[in-house]
Amino acid sequence: MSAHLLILLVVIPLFSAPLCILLRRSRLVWLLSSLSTGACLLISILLLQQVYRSGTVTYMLGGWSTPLGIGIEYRLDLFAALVALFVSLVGFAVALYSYTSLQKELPRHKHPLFAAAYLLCLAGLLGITVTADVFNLFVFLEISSLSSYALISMGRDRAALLASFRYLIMGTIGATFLLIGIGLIYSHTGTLNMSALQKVLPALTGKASIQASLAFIMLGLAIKSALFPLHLWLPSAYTHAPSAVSAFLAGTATKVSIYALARFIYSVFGKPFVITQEHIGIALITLSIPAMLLGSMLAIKQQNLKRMLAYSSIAQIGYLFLGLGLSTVASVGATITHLFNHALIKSALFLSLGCIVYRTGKAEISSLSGLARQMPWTMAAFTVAGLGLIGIPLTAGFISKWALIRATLTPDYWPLAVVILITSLLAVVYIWRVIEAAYFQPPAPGSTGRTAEAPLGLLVPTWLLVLLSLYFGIQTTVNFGIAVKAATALVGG
Amino acid sequence: MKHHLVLRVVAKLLIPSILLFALYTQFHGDYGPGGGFQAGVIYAAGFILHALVFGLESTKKIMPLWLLKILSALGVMVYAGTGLTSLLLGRPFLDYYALAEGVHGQELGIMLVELGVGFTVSSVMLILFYLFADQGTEE
Amino acid sequence: MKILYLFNYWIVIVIMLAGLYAVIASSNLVKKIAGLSIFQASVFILYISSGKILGGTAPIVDSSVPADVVFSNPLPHVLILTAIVVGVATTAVGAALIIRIHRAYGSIEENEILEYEE
Amino acid sequence: MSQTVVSLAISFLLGLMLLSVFAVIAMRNLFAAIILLGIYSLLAAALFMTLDAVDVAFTEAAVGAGISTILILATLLHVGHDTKAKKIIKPAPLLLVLAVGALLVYGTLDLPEFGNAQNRVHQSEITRHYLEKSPGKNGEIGIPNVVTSILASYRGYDTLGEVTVVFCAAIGVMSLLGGLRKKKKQTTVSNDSTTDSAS
Repeated sequence: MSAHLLILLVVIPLFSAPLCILLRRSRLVWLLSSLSTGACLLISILLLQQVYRSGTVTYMLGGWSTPLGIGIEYRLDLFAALVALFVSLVGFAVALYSYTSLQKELPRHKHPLFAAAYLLCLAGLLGITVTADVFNLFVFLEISSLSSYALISMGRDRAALLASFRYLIMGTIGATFLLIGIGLIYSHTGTLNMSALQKVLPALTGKASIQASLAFIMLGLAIKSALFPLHLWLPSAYTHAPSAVSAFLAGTATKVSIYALARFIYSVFGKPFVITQEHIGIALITLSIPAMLLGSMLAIKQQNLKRMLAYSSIAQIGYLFLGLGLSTVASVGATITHLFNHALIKSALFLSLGCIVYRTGKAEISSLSGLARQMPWTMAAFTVAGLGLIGIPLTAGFISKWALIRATLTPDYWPLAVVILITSLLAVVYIWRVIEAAYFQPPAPGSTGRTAEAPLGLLVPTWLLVLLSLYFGIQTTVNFGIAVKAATALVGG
Repeated sequence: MKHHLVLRVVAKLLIPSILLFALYTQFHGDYGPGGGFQAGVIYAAGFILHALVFGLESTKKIMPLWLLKILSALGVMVYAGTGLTSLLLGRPFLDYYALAEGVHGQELGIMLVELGVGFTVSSVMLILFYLFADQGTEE
Repeated sequence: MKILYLFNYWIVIVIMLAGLYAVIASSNLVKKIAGLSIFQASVFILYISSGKILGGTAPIVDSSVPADVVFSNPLPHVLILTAIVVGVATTAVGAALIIRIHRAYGSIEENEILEYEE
Repeated sequence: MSQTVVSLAISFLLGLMLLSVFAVIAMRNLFAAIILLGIYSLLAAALFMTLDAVDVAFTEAAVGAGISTILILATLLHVGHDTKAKKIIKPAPLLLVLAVGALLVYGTLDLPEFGNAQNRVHQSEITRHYLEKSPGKNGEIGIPNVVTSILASYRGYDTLGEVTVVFCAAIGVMSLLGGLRKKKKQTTVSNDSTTDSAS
């Protein structure tokens, strides 16, 4: 069976989704989704070990191996294995969390639909991660997108519907741009396989249509990954979705799109091609600066905490694109590390916020006053994860920010290090607002009675991610060591 | 439209032939245009015609929503299950040669997955029609 | 000849842009979905035209077909079959969202709805 | 000679499509616009026919012109069919779209020549494999319609993804339009409408 782990990683959640519809009982469905996301987590750990020990794993679907690209190929290198690991890790934590969390957010008869959409979204994201076929990537991108539209629309208030619709419009435009790009590549090369494309595309650098295809693919995936100024769909989507969905999407969806973008840049077009297109890196860096600064500043202005975290995500996406734009081993390594760390940290933040919403029914900063005494564990989780977001030493966030700053310390790019430091200070401001309200303000005079601590069903998954973010701040072989190795393989020394 | 005798008679004649044509399309995909997807749409069209002539409620008695939901889930499971079967037989996912010797394995595999496609597509199209039509008549 | 082919591409591009424009510029949500369908279908044309061989025929390789027949490339057809289905799935979810938005806000004009949200 | 005829036929169909698209955008009445959208899809199906894509034409006619149109028309029954659009020309979107257009024109300038059998797409190892090795008695798949061979076998995994997308749409619509009402008995009015306006 171990030879088939790679396909099982995607097919287990994909097969469980229709089962959820058949089972119908809320508790059974939750058990199934926890089991299958747990299986994904286990498989991704095993696969990471396997790739680390013996190199890239490939899998020919349908057994069609010759010639290359006649069938669909799955391919897992260190980069993909790392992304698959954090996606299934967040996926598992959120699946555990969703049962309790949904009791207050979704009518019971819709739980099987939620679980099915959730598992399909996970399957879609994992499929994007492991595929080595550009069109298959489009198909799985659409699976994850369609299911995330459904998931976001399950939010409690009516604004969730509009947020979902706007995401649907933007997401479909993005996916169609991707489709245009893939079509242009195909009409020149006659293949869809990434390795095959990597061999032929560098020779086509001069072709206008190939350059245009790179532009369309990058535009499409930049929309999906909410790069400034294409981020407009993101804040509302994260704000109005159910808590579990915000946590899952914030940790995984945009990150997998960024992964796909990096994959296209380095494993489809390839470094020789991209080097001749210097303006790409410059464009990414130029866009990442306003993303970091404006994202952080808007985060400070927000009264709604979910929206605050969403704007903070836009700033973090700026960091990730900065690393890609610099295009050195160190910077791409920093991006990969930050993908991993930020996934854990941002999901943990959204999960602890979900605990607050579960008890107070609100996500406004004004409703936090004095909450730390009533919900100590929840607020501690938020605080620790918040420190990680800022990048305090001994948290995972520090590792990646430090790596990114080091990557910018070159004669040409050192001002970027200043930008990173400024945005970190801005992050201190918006996280501090929460801590101050929760720890140092007296409970609002009108509030009656005590708010109880969040139930264990919520606290355990939240703390799982919080503790892991601390663990990866100290033990950095996985998130940093492997990331640098992956970047070396990707960018080439 | 429930009271038009001619319409009802024509529909009664037409619906079986539509369903028959759907079956033809389902299995004709090997030789010409067709396959599970197109067949599913045509199959759903037969029921949609029934609903238009005899009313949505009477169609729902023949083909209730809960059944459609199960069918749509089953379709995906038949498709993925075909893949998992080849996996259990020690071959890669969706390798139809595992199912039977040579070309026959391919024929069998293609038939099974097209069946899965047909199940899901026809039932999903009907689900969509039911839900959208229900919303329309509500007010 | 080349200019005629290019001319055809340009018509497709104009259709594509018109669709995209309808998505971005219309305030009416139904028109947005309609624009999206137009946009997607025009991309399908680009794919299918890359698979065409002039003087070729549909890729159904029967023993009755004479040996000198050239077949058009089947792979783009397969890709677009998938893409069409993805397109209709998106339309369905979008249309269902419109119905719910109308029920919740009493309007399907984006600018009006946004005023309610402020 | 016949090749020029094909090209002209394509231009003609494309011209009609362009007209219908402009009409869709300009129409105030949404019913008319959506019917025109259906016609656009039918024309696209005819175009796919001309380009030898019979399976695609079949599907576009059934899905694009059929299912999509029905779904949107059903939506209109519910939400009404008048737009309040005052002006059609808006500068910012227009500029954005023109920028995309410039990129597209640039991208199509040096596309391989349309319909030339020597194009790499047609000569690539993969394409030849599909057309030469799959059909026939001794072929890998053994069925004449190569599109079906690729769809269901060579790239069968994409099609699994496609079925999943369809299933996904059903889940989305069921969750939105309250498809999980307990079997019958209840009235057709969905319970969710109340929760919407409450929040």
